[in-house]
Order: sequence, then structure tokens, then C-alpha cells
Amino acid sequence: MNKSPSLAANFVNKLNTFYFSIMEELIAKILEAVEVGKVDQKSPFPPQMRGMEGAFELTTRAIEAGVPPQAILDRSLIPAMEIVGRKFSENKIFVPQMLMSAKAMGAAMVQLKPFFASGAVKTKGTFIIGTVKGDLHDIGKNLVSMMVEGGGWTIVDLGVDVPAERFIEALTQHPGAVVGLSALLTTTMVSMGEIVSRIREYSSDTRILIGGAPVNADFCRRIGADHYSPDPQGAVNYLNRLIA
Amino acid sequence: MNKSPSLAANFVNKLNTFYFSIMEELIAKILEAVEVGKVDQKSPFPPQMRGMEGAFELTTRAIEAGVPPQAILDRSLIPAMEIVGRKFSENKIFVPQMLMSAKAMGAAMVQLKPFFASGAVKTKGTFIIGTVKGDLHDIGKNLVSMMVEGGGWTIVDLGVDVPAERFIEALTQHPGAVVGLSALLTTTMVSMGEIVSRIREYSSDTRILIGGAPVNADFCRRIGADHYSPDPQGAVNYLNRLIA
Amino acid sequence: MLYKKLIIEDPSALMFGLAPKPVSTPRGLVIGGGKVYSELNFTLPEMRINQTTVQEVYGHYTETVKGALDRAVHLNSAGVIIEFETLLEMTRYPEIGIEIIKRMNEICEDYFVKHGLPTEIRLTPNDLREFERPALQRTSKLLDPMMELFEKGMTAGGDLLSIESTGGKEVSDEALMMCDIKGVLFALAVLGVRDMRFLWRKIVDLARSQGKIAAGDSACGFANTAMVLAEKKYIPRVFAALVRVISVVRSVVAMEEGAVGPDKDCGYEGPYLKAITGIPISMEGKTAACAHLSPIGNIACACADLWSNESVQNIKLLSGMAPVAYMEQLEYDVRLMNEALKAGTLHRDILQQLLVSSDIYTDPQALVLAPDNVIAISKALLTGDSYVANARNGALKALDIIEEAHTSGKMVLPEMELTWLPLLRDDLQSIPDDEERFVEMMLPMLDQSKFILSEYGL
Amino acid sequence: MLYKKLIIEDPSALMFGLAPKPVSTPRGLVIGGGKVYSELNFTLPEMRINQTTVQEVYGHYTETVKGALDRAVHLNSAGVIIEFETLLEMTRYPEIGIEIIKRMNEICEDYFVKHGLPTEIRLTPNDLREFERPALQRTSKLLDPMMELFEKGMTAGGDLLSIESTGGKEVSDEALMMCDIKGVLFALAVLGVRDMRFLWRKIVDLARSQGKIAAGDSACGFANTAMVLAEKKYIPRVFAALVRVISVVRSVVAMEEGAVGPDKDCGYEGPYLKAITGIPISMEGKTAACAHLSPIGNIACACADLWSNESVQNIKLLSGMAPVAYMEQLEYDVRLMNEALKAGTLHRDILQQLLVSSDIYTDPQALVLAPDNVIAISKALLTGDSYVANARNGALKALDIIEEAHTSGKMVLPEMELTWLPLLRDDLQSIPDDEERFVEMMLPMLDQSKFILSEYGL
Ligand code: B12
Ligand code: B12
Repeated sequence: MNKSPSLAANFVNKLNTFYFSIMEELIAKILEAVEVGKVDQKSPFPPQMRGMEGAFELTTRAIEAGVPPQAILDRSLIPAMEIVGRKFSENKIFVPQMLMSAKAMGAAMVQLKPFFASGAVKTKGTFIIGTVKGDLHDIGKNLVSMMVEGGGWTIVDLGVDVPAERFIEALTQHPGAVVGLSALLTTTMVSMGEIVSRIREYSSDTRILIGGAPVNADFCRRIGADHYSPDPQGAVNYLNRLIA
Repeated sequence: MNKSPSLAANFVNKLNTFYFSIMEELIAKILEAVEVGKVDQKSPFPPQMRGMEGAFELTTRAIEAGVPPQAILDRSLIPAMEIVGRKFSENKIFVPQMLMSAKAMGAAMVQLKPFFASGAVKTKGTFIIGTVKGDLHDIGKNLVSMMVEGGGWTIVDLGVDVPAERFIEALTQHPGAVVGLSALLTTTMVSMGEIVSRIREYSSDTRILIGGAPVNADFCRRIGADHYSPDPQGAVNYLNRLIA
Repeated sequence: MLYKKLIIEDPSALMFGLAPKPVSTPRGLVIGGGKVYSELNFTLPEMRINQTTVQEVYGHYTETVKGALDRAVHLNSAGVIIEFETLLEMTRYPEIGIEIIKRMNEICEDYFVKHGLPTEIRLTPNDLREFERPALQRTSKLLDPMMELFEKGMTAGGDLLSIESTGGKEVSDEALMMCDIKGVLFALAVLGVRDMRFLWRKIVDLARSQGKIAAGDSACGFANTAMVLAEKKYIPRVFAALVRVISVVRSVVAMEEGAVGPDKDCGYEGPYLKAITGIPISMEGKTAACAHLSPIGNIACACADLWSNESVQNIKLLSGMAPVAYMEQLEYDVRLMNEALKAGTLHRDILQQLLVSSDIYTDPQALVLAPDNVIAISKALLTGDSYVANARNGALKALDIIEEAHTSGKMVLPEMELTWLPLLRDDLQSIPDDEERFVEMMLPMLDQSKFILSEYGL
Repeated sequence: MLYKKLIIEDPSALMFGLAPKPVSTPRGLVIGGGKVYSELNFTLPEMRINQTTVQEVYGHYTETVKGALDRAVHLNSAGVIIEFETLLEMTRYPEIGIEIIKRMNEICEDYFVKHGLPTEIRLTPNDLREFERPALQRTSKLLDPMMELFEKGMTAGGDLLSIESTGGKEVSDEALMMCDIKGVLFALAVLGVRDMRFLWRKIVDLARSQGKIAAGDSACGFANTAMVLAEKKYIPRVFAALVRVISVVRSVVAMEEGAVGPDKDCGYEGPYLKAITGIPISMEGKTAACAHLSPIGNIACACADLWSNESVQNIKLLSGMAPVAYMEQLEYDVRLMNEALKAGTLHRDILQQLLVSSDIYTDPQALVLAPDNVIAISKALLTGDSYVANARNGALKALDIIEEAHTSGKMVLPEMELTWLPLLRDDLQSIPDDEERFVEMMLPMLDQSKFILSEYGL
């Protein structure tokens, strides 16, 4: 602030401060809405916020008020999901609460979409994830993809029973993406090795992250994947280290 | 037998038959002595044969009677130990009984020693066995070496805690020998891999057999050994297949 | 539900080793006839199944069965069920599954003749239909290999037929993650019930055609998924306990269609099925820690007729192969129960009491497995004129029992769990009696691209 | 033996969870004070230990302890003993062992502070002396790293000291294979006793210098080797049972020198030590099937104060890491016993009775672990004026009990086993009372190149 401001300057200043505080307040409110999982005004969840504005309305207002979309992403959505992720790893909330937060984040993202398209907002990168061929277990994979999305990554979820070709196809569409493989059966984890080699053939420097109950760090080394994480939080941490 | 023999021929024939039957009888008796574990006359085991001749005395007599040493080995000792081995695998006798048989065979072998030296008798080959470096478990290894010896092989037992060099040293002294490695600890079984490579460096065509509680066929493949057997009988069978 | 009255009304009659309608097998096991038997389940170590490995696959199965039965003989086992829960390829290419059964059955026969050890194979094909999304529960071509495996697998030596069928799972998966109890009830009491009826009619017919035993199903993909998620603290345990209770109305349909038990090991709804229908049941607890951790390690065997390890890979432990080690563990657990049965009512009641009190107040999922509560909730499950009403009434009763245990101070529930109790009650109470009305109510809330109503006869 | 009178004379007082002389630990466990606790033991998966892998080794230990204690907390465990039985390199290079203890102890402390879970580490270095043959039991340089690990390992957080000492093993190994009961008795009651006195005096002094607990030894290398050989049908089970009884006079020397228990888990002589000295004991049975199969799965816990899994590699099972699965299995076994203790004498007596009757007549090795027989044989073990006479008298009493169980028809022994009974009795009866005379008698029969008398103070 100026030391001896003119009247006009003072006014502008005050206005600035005022706008600034409105913007700050909106950023804080969006963060809160995502953290508690308040999607939009009509959403009944969480019960104590019934009737109040949700992430959807708050984000609309913020953009109208001129809050930079990148700030909404970086200072509301990602930090909120970080808090949610931490609470979840510390077993302080259950999955549905995390899911509601992810939905709230999604509602906000709808508003930010145009700015991604225009290049005004950047995500951290793209994460392609799928459960490997022959395997239909997807609960774990879904959790990981949700948390990684919450961490500010764009997600391409290929679903279950995914062969090597589909991963490579996705990579052609999203060059430079990181790949995540999930397997829950001891008989399908072996296809991970094949998929890793096939991906490496296609692009040797693609980072590949693996997970799922029967998998471990040793197996990861053996098949030449880049990282194993036992849980979603570890996946987010690894991805963030990649771009740090 | 001749159809119309002359008197002399008849006599020679009878004599032959007589000697032949004596020899056959001795061969059968040695076999029996080894099978039941009767070492020598003064040995109190087995109780029901107290005071009777053992493998030692019977072998002495057989050699004096002109039974070919090779026949003693091939038609008494090895078949006896085969029976013993089979009974043991079928849980029909205990180890001490097998040990007594091995001792009885040893007593007979003492008599055959000179003929081995002269080349008049041949064993099936040499088997070098040892428990790998860092590992002191030797009960299993000892059983294997005993049974393989009973199968007609010459044994070079290197004991426990044996490093690669000692196996190689033994191979220089017994070229063409088959090597057996034993390990009981998950931390020492990994040195098996190293020993196998070191032996292969020294002589790539040496056959290597491995065993011990934590080892399995898969591990055998992984470290490039030639065969895994879970028990002594399997080791004998494998070795016999090698020279078949 | 077709059942209107419990077969076992008295909690003290809900006892391990004793079922009102025991099942006799060809080699002479009488399941539920006064003795508990081990049920061993195992699977391959990390490996691929294809043309080049199939001999090795056979080797694993024969080696494991031999090793396990050797141990069973050594421990004077009264009898063993070997569960053959197929891996995908073994149902997709039924000839693989059939060959495995044939080889295992030869070994079983051998041990029966040589050592007098009675052993039977439970054949559990995969429900392949879940490979198609949305699932074609009635019209899928994938039903063919499943039925082929059942049919030829019986001829090859499979004596007990089971499956973990998946009707409704496409809805339940998401409902579990959202803790949406209405969604779960829709998945189980509407879709699940209808699919069970469709599938088990076929299985029972097949079994009858060869004089084999249509054993039972398991809501594993629903209720055990909930349990595993709750053990990971992903969803509330009180929710998982209700899912278990709701799963009863779905699994009981197998019996309504003619299945006679023992139901499948991973179905912890077993005690309810036993109370309602009188069949013998298979259960798993502490000795299945190789396959999943659980909050019901001891209480799970309070009324078991078979005691299972769920599944362990054929890998080497320090003592030997893992399935052999688990065979031993099961046998010792089973011996304890059989000694108690032999010693008389005082002994067996006390052992059961200890098994129950060990776990009952540590987790709502344990609470709903205590014989007293099983009977009380089963009674509630029989009230109402539709499966929907049955399930809702059972779940509400379970909720009462959970709340009572909490307010009386017997069971301590953390705040995080407690907040769910009123939400779950509200949700349950909003469910109408009538299936049609319930379907109407649910459809707008569900993602209809994920399931096809007509595939459930709706 | 210094002991002249049993501390527990009444078989019904030989009960799990209750020891006349409980042992209290710093974090508040009272072993033998009315509750049974789990003792978890685990080891590395197949891997090498060297400079480049040592961090990974530490990782295995910390990961395992965390995983296991998480599970213990989840299951409301009353407390856990973590046994750290070192692998060779960890004693040979004590700094490795010490670092592992430090890291594990930090985790234990953390769980104690955060969750109130009391956990202690039992430190069991290797007896390196067996790397030299003939062994230099008293003059070996290898004693230095062993003692260093004890000393600094205590400071790093090891609270209970144990070892599986090997004095006499050079003789016993061969005697076992020959079923030479006199050789075994020489190995245990002469060499073993003398070596135990030498070694345990040192260990007890060390423990006292830091106020730690000198816990106890195990004749694992003798009697469990016999048991494993008997399970493989390599030697007669009646022989293995006698080896177990003879091992008592050797293991009790730790207590004579001041050890206070709990003895080491793999010592099935524990019940005898408890009867004779009143210490709490650690036992293992069915839940140690990961480490060795046994004929005493249930009876082994009839009077256990700690219940152990002996050892399992840190490998992945379907549910998670194997030590975590075993932690769960132990906790449920232990809960059952603790429920019985809580419920009163009728319940605990009945549970013990079932555990005993489960196994007692299936194997002579189980027979000699039944409380009645433990007391009867313990009394015989106290008769005579030398360890040699004690051991012989105990073994003869055990033989009587085995024969009685056979002739009364309660225990069926096959012909192959029966032929050994008179041979063993003859051999035992030929043993004189006097140690010196016994040594004289044995020396000509033994391969004297294998052991050095002066290293045993002879
Ligand atoms: C739920 C479940 C099912 C459900 C699946 C529902 C679904 N939509 O996913 C159903 C019932 C359909 C099912 C079917 C089968 N299953 Co299943 N199933 C389970 C169960 C009980 C829980 C799995 C689960 O969801 N866990 C919860 C999630 C959150 O954990 P998670 O998947 O491990 O994921 C976490 C981490 O691993 C990690 N993670 C996961 N993926 C990734 C990926 C990346 C990149 C990263 C970084 C991290 C990561 O993060 C997640 C969150 O922390 C397990 C038992 C168990 N103990 O795991 C058996 C289990 C996996 N199934 C098993 C079997 C055998 C089967 C069937 C073959 C059964 C049959 N005979 O029909 C079929 C196979 C179908 C197929 N082809 O895939 C066996 C596997 C045995 C083996 N040999 O491998 C298990 C272990 C059960 C058992 N103990 O026997 N199953
Ligand atoms: C006896 C025994 C000992 C005795 C050894 C006596 C001796 N002279 O051998 C003593 C007490 C000294 C001992 C010491 C130790 N032991 Co130890 N021991 C055992 C025990 C109880 C039995 C082993 C045995 O003799 N079995 C009987 C024989 C006949 O079977 P076998 O060895 O498997 O052999 C058969 C087959 O494997 C095969 N075979 C064996 N070798 C070969 C070779 C070939 C070529 C072929 C073809 C076949 C073959 O044929 C044999 C006959 O069928 C096992 C437990 C178990 N369940 O195995 C633990 C065990 C092996 N020991 C173990 C441990 C940890 C140790 C110690 C480190 C303990 C300690 N902390 O001090 C030390 C290590 C010493 C060392 N550096 O080696 C662990 C190993 C754990 C691990 N991580 O690997 C085990 C598994 C015990 C356990 N459950 O924890 N041990």
C-alpha cells in the first residue's frame, strides 16, 4: 500500500482491496464447498449446508467477478482435494464424502472447461488409467483415478479388461501422458509385464505406474514399470514429483 | 545244458552249476545283508541277525569265490539300496534303518576299493554335494548324499557353508562330476544362483541339481540350474536318467 | 420370499456342525450331520494360463491336491471339500476346467480308496456375464461356456455346484462406493433376486439331471466387497453390516429354486440361510486371513458346517506349500469344533459362546452374525410381501440391533460411524413395500446406461 | 537340576495365560498375568543381505512391523511381542541387527503413544559358534559379536533376550538320524546343560546390567528337528517325543541361571518349564503352520502365555503381506483364550480340555504335552541327582505313558513305531545315574573328532 496516497489513489486502492477481498472470499468458499462436497445449491449433501450455494454457483460467480480461472484451479480446487485426500488417507472421511468432493470439483470444472480449451488454464498433465486385460476389478482403479483427478490431472479412464493396444491408442491421442495399470488377479498381473513392454516399444520414455492388491514394488521392478503405489495418495504424490 | 552230455562234460557242468549257485547265493546274501543293514558279524543290528555274517564277511567270501566285483556292485549293493530307497520313500522304514544299510554297503565297498582303483569296477559317476555358503543345515543334504551313494555314485561331500570356489575346486579334481547344492534358508538360497553362474563360467556343461526346503522348480529355472528335486529319491532318479 | 417361517427358531439350535437338513455326498460326507469338515480353496501363483502353460497349470492343481490330502490323512481328517473356484480361462475354455476336475477327482478317488479319506470337489465356475457391460444377464452367449462347465464338470467329478453370480452388480458397485443403501437394496432385492431365480433354476436342473448337489451361491461380490472396503476404512462398517443382511434375500433364492447347501464359503449370509432354510453352510474366518482380513475371525465359525480358507496361492512358505499349511490350520480349527460336538451340549455351547463373545461387540458386521441376532433379524427378513420389503425390514431390524448395542454401551462406535445411522434409517424407511413402486422410485436416481431392465425380466 | 519341587503340582493349574511368576514389561504387558498375547515372528523374503540391500532389509522390517501393528490396533489387541530372530548377517555384523531393532522400536513406541498398544521386542541373536566345527563353545571369537548384539541391541530397544543355543548339537545331529537316544541324552543332558550354564550366566548378567528381561532358550535345534524329521516319517514319533522330554533338563538351566521367561516360542518344552519353575511360556501350534507342520496344533496352546507363528516370510498373499495375515490369525486365537479366561474357570477349563483332547491321542508328541502328563513327567524329571539321571527318569516315565496309552487302546501306534519301544527302553535303562560314568560309557561310541570336551568344561 502507498504510504501517502492521493484521494483517488486511495479510492482505487480501497476498491482494489474490496474486490480483492471478494475474490479471496470466493476462492475460500469454493475451496470449502469442494472440501465438504457441496455440489450445487439443490444438492441435499452435506445436510448442514442444505439450500446454500455449492461449488457450481460459487464458481460461476467467481468467474463473473473476474477471478482468474487458473487461480480457481490452483487455489480452490486442487488444495481442497488435497485436504480431502489427506483426510481420506488418515481415515477421517469415507469414500462417499470423497466422491461428493470429487463431484463438487467436477461441477466447478464444467465452468472452467472453456478456459482449458483456450489454453488459459493448464492441468498438470494427463493420466491414462485402466484395469488390465482379463480383469474386471475396478473399484480400486476408480478410487485412484478420482484422487488423481482431484490432484489436478486430466483423466482418461479406459475402464476394465483393457489390452495393450488400447493403452497405446490412448497414448497416441495424449502424447506424454502417464499411464496407470491396475490388476487384482494373480493371473492378470502377469499381463502387466506384457503391457509395459508393448508401451515401451511404442514410446520408451512413457512413465508407467502400477497398483492393485497382488502387485508390489518388487514385481514392479521385475516387469520394468516405473513406480508402484499401494494407494491413491501414493499415486498422486508420485505424479506430483514427476512434474516438480 | 547239453542234451546228451559226456560224463566229463556232465561233471564240469555240475561243478559249474554248483559254483554258479554258490556265487548266486552269495550275491543274494550280500543283497539281503545290505537291505536289512547287517554291517558285519559283530554288529548287533538287526537284532534278529545277531551273530550272523554281515555285508563285510559275505563280500570277502564272494571275492574269494571269484564273484566279479562289478557283479557285487551291480547285483547286490545297488539293488539292495534301491529297495531300501524305495521302502524309505514309501515310509516303510526310518532313516536309521537306511543308515545301517548305507553302513553295510560301505563295509562291502571297502572290499571293492582295490578293484575301483584298478579300473575293474566302475561307479556311475561322481556327485559333488554341499550346503551353500552361509548355511549350516546339513541333515537333508546328508540324506541325499547317502541315497545317491547307495545308488552307485561316488560322493564328494564338501560339507556346509561351502563357497563357489570350493565347488569349482572339487570339479577340477573330478571333471565331469554332477554337482548338488543344498540350501535351507531363504537368505542363502540366493547364493545358489551365484554359485550356479560361477560353475557355469568354469565349465558350462556341468549338470547342477538343487534342493532344500525353500527351493522349488520355478526357482531352479530362474537361477539356471538343471534340476530340482524335493527329495533324495528324486535326486537318484535324475542322476540315473543322466547316464541312461 | 417363499419361506414364511424359520426352520431354526431357537438361537441355541444354530450350531456348528449341525444342520436340520444335512447333505450327504457320494463318498460319504454328511455335511451338517454332526461334524464340521474343512473346505480348502487354492489358486495359482502369479502366472499366465495359455497353451504353453496349461500343463504347468494342471501340475499345480494335482500337486496341491496331493499335498493337501497327504496332510489331511496325516492329521486323521474326517473329510475335506476341495473347492475348485475357476480362474477365468477355465470357464471361458471349459475344456481346461474339466480337465482339472478330472485330474483332481482321480486323486480324490485314490485317497478315498487307499486311505479312506472322503473328499468331494465343489465346482464354482466364473460368472462370465460381467464381462459385458451393460450386462446381458439372460441373453448373453457367455452363458454357454458356464453351463458347459457345470455340465461336463459334474461328469468329470464335480459333486457340488456353486457360483458367485453377479446379477445386480453393475448397480451395486457404485452404490457401495456412495454408501447408497437404496441402490444396494435395488441391486440385491430386485435385480439380484431376479437373476438368481433365472440362473439357479438352470443350475438345479443340471444338477438333478446327473444326481449331483446344487449347493449354493454367495453374495461375495456385494457384501464381501463392502466388508473389504469397510476394513480399509473406505465405507462405514454399519453400512457394510446392512449390506450383509440385505444380501440374504438374494442368496436364499438359490434354495427357493432347489439348492440344498452347503452354500459357498465366502457368503457370510450363511447363518441366515441356515436359520431360514435349514441347509448346512460353509463359512470362513480367521483361517481365511490369507485371502482377506476380516472383523469376524472367530464368530464366523459359530454355526459353520464347512470351514474354509477362501483362497491361497500355491506358493512356498517356510514349512512347505501354502495350501498344505492352510489345510493343517483348517483341520486343527475343525478338530476343536468336532471335539466339542463329541463332548456334548455343554462343551459345544461354551465353545460357541466363546467364538461369539470373541468378536460380537468389536464390529457391527460381527454383531449381525451372533446367533441371537441372526434369528431376530431372520424373523424380520420374513416379514413383508416382497423381497424388497423383506430386505428393508431385515435391514431396519439390524439397524435397531446395532443402535441398541451402541446405546447400551456394549459396542463402541466412533463418531464417523454414528453419523451414518440416521441417514441409513431415513433411506431405508423411504423404501416402499412394493417392488414395482420401488423400481419406479429408483430409476431416476440410477445411471440407466449401466443396466438393462429387460435382462432381469422387468 | 537345582529345582527339587514343582511350582505347579496340580495339572488343572497349568493353564494358558496364567503363570505363577508373571513377567512385566516396560510398556505394561504382564505375561502370564491373566491374558495371552500374540508373539509375531517374521523374516525376509528370498533375498541377499549386503551393503547394497541393507536399506531394503530395513524397509522390510519397518514395513512389516507397521503393517502388523496396524492390524493389531484394528483388532483391539491387548499387546504383542515382536520377535526379532536375526538372520546370520545381523548377528555377524551386529550393527545391522542393532539398526533394525532401533527402527522397529521407534515404531513400537509410536503405536504405544498414539494407540496405547503395548509391544515389546524379543531379541534373539544367532548362536554363531556352530560355524566352527568342532565347535569352540567357550573360546570362540564368534561369541563377541553375539554378546555385542545382546548388549547394544538391548539399548536400542530389545527388551526380552533369547537365543536358540546350540551346545551339544554337533553330537545330537547324528544321534537324531540314528535314533540313538543315549547320544541325544549325552548331547542334551551333558553337553547342552554345560553350555547353557556357561552362556546363560553371561546373558543374565547382561540383562541385569540394563534392567532388561533374560527370557529363555529353546531346544529347537534338537527337539524340533526331531519333530520335523518325525513329521517327514524319517524317524519314529515315539523317539521324537522322548527327545522333547530330555530337552527339558537342558532348557531349564536358563532359569537356574536367572532367566525369568517367557521362554522361546519354538521350545515345546515350555509346559515343563512352566510346571517346574513357574515362568510364563511362549508356544506355537496350528498358527505356525507357515513355518512347520506339526502334530500338536491345538494342544500346544493348552498352557501358553504367548502364542506365536514361529516365522513367516514377508511375502504377499491375496489379502496382503503374510505377516499381517498371521498377525490376524494369532489375534483371533488369542481372543478365544482370553474370552475363556474372562468367562471364568468352567469356560477356560473346557476350552483347555478341548484343545487337549483334540490332539492328545493322535501322536506321542502330543501325548507328552497334555497337562496331566506334563506334571507326571516333570515329577520324574526332578528325581535323581544329576541332569543325566533327571533326563533318563523323565524319558522312562514318558515311555511308560506312551506304552500305557497304546496298550489301553487310546492311542494307536503302527508296528513300525512299536518295534522301537523296547529298544528305546533298553537303551535308556543302560544309562547310569552319574554324569562321569555316563561320559565314560559314551565316549567310545561317539566320533570324538566332532566335539571338544574341554569346551564344555569336561
Ligand atoms: C470386490 C471383489 C470382486 C468383485 C469386483 C467388483 C469390482 N467392480 O471391482 C467381483 C465379485 C466382481 C469379483 C470377481 C472376481 N474376483 Co474378486 N475380489 C474382490 C475383493 C473382495 C475386493 C477387491 C476390492 O475392490 N478391494 C478394494 C479396493 C479399493 O482395493 P484394491 O482394488 O486393492 O485397490 C487399492 C490398491 O490396490 C490401489 N490400486 C488399485 N489399482 C491401482 C492402480 C494404480 C495405478 C495404483 C497406483 C494403485 C492402485 O489403490 C486402491 C485403493 O487403495 C477381493 C479380495 C481382496 N482381499 O482384495 C477379491 C479378489 C481380488 N477376487 C478374486 C477372484 C478369484 C475373483 C474371481 C475370479 C472370482 C470368480 N471365481 O468368479 C472374479 C474375477 C473377475 C475378473 N475377471 O476380474 C480373488 C483373486 C485371487 C487370485 N488368484 O488372484 C480375490 C483376492 C478374492 C480371494 N481372496 O480369493 N471380485
Ligand atoms: C533342524 C533345523 C535347524 C538346525 C540345523 C541342524 C542341521 N545340522 O542341519 C539348527 C537348529 C542348527 C538350525 C539353525 C538355524 N535355522 Co533352522 N531349521 C531346522 C528345521 C527345524 C528342520 C530342517 C531339517 O533338517 N529338515 C529335515 C530335512 C531332512 O529336510 P530338508 O533339509 O528340507 O531336506 C530334504 C529336502 O529339502 C531335500 N534336499 C535337501 N537338500 C538337498 C539338496 C539336493 C541337491 C537335493 C536334490 C535335495 C535336497 O532332501 C531332503 C530329504 O527329503 C527347519 C524347519 C523346517 N520346517 O524345515 C528350520 C529352518 C530351516 N531354520 C531356520 C532358521 C531361521 C535357522 C537359523 C537362522 C535360526 C537362528 N536364528 O539361529 C539358524 C541358521 C543357521 C545357519 N546359518 O544355517 C528357518 C529358516 C527361515 C528362513 N528365513 O529361511 C527354518 C525354516 C525354521 C523356521 N520355520 O523359521 N536350524
